[in-house]
Amino acid sequence: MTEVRGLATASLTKAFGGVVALDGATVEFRHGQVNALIGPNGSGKTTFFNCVTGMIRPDSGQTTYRGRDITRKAPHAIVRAGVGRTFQLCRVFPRMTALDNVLAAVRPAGLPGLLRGARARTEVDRARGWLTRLGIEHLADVEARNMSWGQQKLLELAGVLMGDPETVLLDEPAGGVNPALLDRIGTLVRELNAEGRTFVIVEHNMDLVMSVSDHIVVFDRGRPIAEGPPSLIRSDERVLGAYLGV
Amino acid sequence: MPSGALLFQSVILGLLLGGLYALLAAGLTLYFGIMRVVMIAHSAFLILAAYLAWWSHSRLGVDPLLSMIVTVPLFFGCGVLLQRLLLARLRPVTLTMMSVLLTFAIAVTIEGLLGYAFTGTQRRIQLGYGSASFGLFGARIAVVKLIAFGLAAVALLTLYLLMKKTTFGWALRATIQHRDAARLVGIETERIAGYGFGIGLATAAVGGTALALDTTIYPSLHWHWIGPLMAIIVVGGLGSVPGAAMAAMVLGLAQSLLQIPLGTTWAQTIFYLALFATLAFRPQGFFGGRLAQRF
Amino acid sequence: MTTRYRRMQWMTALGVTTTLALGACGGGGESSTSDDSIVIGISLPLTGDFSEPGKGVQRGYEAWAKITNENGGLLGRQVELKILDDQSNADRVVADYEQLIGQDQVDLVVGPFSTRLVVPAARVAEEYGMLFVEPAGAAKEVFEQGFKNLFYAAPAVANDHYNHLADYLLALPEDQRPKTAAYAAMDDPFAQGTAYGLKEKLEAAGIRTLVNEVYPPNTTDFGSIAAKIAASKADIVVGGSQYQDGVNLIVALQQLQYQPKLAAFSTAPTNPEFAAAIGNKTEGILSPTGYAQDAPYPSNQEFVQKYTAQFGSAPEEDEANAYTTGQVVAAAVTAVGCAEQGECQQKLVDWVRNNTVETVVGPLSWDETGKPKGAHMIQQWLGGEIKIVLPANAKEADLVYPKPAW
Amino acid sequence: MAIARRPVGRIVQVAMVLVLAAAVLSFPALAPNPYILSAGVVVLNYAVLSTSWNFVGGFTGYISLGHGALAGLGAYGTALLVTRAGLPSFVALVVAALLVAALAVPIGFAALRVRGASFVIVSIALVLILLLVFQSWASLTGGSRGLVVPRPFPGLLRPEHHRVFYFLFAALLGLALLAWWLIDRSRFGLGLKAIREDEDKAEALGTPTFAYKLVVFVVSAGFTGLAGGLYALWFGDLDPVFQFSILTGSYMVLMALLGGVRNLFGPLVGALVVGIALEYFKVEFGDTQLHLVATGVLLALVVLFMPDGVLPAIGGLLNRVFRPAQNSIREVTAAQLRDQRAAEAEAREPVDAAAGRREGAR
Repeated sequence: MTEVRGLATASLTKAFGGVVALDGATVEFRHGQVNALIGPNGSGKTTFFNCVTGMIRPDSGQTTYRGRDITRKAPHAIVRAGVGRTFQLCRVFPRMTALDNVLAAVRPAGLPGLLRGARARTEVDRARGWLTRLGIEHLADVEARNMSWGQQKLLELAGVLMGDPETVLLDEPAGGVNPALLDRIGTLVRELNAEGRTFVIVEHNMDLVMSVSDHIVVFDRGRPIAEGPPSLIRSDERVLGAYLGV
Repeated sequence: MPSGALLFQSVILGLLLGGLYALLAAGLTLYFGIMRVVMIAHSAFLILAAYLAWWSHSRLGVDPLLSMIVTVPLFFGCGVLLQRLLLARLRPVTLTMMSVLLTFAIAVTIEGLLGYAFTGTQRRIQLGYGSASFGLFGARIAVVKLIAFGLAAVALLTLYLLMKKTTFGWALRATIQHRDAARLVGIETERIAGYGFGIGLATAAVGGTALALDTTIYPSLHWHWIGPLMAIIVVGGLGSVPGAAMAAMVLGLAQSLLQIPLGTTWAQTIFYLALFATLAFRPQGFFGGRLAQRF
Repeated sequence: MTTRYRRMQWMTALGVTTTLALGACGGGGESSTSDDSIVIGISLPLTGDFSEPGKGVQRGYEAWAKITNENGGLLGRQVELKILDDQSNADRVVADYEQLIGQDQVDLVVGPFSTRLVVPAARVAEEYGMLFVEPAGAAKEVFEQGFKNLFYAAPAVANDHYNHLADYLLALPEDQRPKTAAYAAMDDPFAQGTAYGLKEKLEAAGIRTLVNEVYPPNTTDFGSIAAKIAASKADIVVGGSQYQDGVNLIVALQQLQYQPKLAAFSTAPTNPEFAAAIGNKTEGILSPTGYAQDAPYPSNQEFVQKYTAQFGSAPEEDEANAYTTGQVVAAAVTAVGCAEQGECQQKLVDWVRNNTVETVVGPLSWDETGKPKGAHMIQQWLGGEIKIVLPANAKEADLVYPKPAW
Repeated sequence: MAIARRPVGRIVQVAMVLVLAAAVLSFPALAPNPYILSAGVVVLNYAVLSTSWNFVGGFTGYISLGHGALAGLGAYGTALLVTRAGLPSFVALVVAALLVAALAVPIGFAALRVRGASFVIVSIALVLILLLVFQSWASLTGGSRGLVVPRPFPGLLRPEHHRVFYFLFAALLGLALLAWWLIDRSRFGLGLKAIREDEDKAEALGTPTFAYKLVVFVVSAGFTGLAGGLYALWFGDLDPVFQFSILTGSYMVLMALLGGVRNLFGPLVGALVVGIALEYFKVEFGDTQLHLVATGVLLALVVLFMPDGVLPAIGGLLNRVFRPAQNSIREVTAAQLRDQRAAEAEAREPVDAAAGRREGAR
């Protein structure tokens, strides 16, 4: 399993003014598994995500995916390389229907592809397939802004999956959702992982983290301080120290 | 090859002009820093202040400098109201775009009202010391230009001290740099933002008075100012007040010197060339200002 | 986007278009004026950049209509002006003349203000075959468009304004003649034309050009231009100016204590507010003018008198040019005996082309391009008053050269 | 959308297009005099301009105040190619439009690389710099003396000239609308709309946002250049002051916003309204500058209260007033949401969520 090198970073550093958000973070995620990234607030998890996905440029360091350097690539190019993501505060296109939200992730090839109708049969079927799988098919023609928070989170996930990424980064999938939905998301992650997708999840909800992940990386002050399977992390003193601030 | 005297004269004129640009660009930068708003109406208010100075001189017989006693507080109030009543109403998602349209609309409205009240005739304050000057190493410096420069310098210095030395300045800088963080440490960012706008507009009042001393004014003159000012704030790095002041001095000087070989019209293009070059090669500006990266 | 929403848009689009089409049907045909008066259509810049002179022209036309009607009208019919505002905009001026000729069916049209607006306006008149006498298109480009119906109702085009001054300077003895000159002109066909007319003649006579500056109409700070002129130490300075830019340039030159032997500026120095605007430091400034209130032409006295009674101040050049335009049209209408659209217009054109008209600015006649065959008088500020100094047969005082310090 | 695919909806739509086209095309026959006809040409010109503007403004949400400059470039380009290079009028028109589109690439590169504010600044600067250049470069452009464009059909009388150009403008409008419609329904259009909604998110879904924005800006510039060039051939006299006027660009924005930027026909309707309103202001406020005030106040009101357009706002209002039985789409959703809530039987934290989203948007 670990022969294939997936998403990895080397000495990633990023400072905002005087605040160092990432301090030489070197991480390698397990390809083909569900990875979790945890750590106290302000430990640099979201900045790490943003650097890895090209949304912000690191001051120094390197990101590789399957051995290829993707550090300076534009976000859309990183998506094309196979790494998709969701946002911490769930971002959907508010004034587009759910179906269009998902269809927006279609990546047309060449000029003819660009000019084809956005609602070509095959893509619509695929998009509806994802909506169905996430249980929001009945909302296909509803504008996203009229959907509930939980529905929007599912919709965002559907959009990311429509792009068929090999590796999916989820930024706080459990944030603000109810327990029933939380279970659904957990199950979904396991299912999709079984189908061959790698996950990296930033999450505060320890129940979710411990139940779904195979491998956990703990962040503190902009760098990883521990990693290992859930059982190990649960008993790691450094992790406890980081969370309690001692 | 232009003579040394002409070069020296041009440098002096350029510095005097750059001072005025610096003051006005500082105001424009302040708005951008506070709310990410490109305030198109800034120069319209500038012309409005100039008209008020002209009006108080020609109709009331008051020295134009005294008109600032009224215009500066008045404009401060306008700025606060503008921010609180109009700009704060806009949806945050589309704020940048819609605020441009809104301030554009305000600029057009002011231009129309000025035209209605004072007609399109070009106006100029007729001062007793209008053509007085004194010599400096072979160059001549007009008294009115020096007064205008002095006004700009004093206003800029006041702004600087206000920003650096007072509690309010601290709150304002915090609001500009990180609004959410500022709110967390107990700053009422909405109120501070309103005051910041007021101060920005007050610079237009001072600048307008300075402008009225030595140039002609007419209602549509503001278009002539907004272009160079926008170029200055981009070159200086959007959101950076010292950057804007530096860029203003440099570009003002460049404009003045380029007039010797190129003539008045072509010399003005330096602002826009600098603007395009900055955006194409160094979007964050040349004098600091990290905000620009995101906008 | 819902279907209903879309449909709404469609309905509105359809509705508005239909309304417009219906409006078009109803809007035409009727003319608001009574049949027995002669309606003269004019578009003027009453707002916008040219509004100040535009209003002067308007007063001139109104004075002419009033005086003409008091004297019994034209062909026994009353004269009625229909004035539209073109907002100093070329799109508008064309639309206005389209409206005046096509929809309002006016009997005659006369010209607008500013060269920039005259050419597009003249094209409309030309293509509808209307006589087009105009008070303001003085730049030579106006007469290079091949217009056959256009006539400029003033003594001379811009390039000829300084002709008398050029003759005077070139007639000076060799040792007194200026050697060098500096020119600054607004980027405007009229203003530039005046300065360049003189420049061409002086350059041909060997007077070197040291500075030749063109500034855009919106220039407000003349410090740099003045610095260049002052640094050149040219013997004479010539400004191709309108009003305010001329004032600014003179003040900026005075700030630099530049003292030329001769300073000539178009338009600005003849303005009644000029002396006050530059702090009364006017001594020796020259200016060409096409009109003088005390000029001895027969109709001028009536004009000045009645105009002053009507508006409370004496007429200036813009007003006089508009009045002159009216006089030219009136002369043609009276001689030909008709005033309506159609064949009559060509007769009017032919008459104006072949005759000389007595006006408040003197007798006027035109060449085949519509260019008047005259020259401007030159005035000079002497002892706080502006006086005619050239040509010799009209002078009120002698030209002072070199001029005293200002 | 789902309903639109039903055959009846389709037929109604097609019928409406035909009626609309018939109304536009029959106008010259109904116009009682050349003046009305020329006014029709002006309105069509506005409509083409604002539709062209809407390629950028409507799809991506980037507001350009400088499209007037692109039209001016098209006009001067056409005129100069005719007078200096001796090209036939309509060849010159197409070449000029292509040149404008090509020039839009570096302009777009500088303007679109960074977000929002700099785009507006560049768009305004574009107008001001081109005014300076065309004014100063008098040896090429004629400067303030203006440039006369030879008539493409020298034999035509003026009313006929208007008639021919009315149809030419109508054809160009049709072309622009067709292109807008094609993009609107394409994947490209969906990507652009995603950019309008949330640019970061679109990028994170794999849309090359910069390339998309640049392409649509170039398309928009091309159509604007065509409109400007056709105007030059129709009008015949060019002057930098009028061609490179900041007001032209602002009228385009006003027209598109009034009609609604998300609609195919929004800018067309806006052009009709603004065209008539400008006449009205002029008549009403006569020889004062109040027409500027009216324009400014109107724009401010639209921006503050009806940023989606006046007609959509009125449409929404009418819908609520006259069809209370048939719920609006929003109410349908609310109902569905209630069902959803009942099904999940769970209290949520919509307030926190909404607050969180606002923070995120800043």
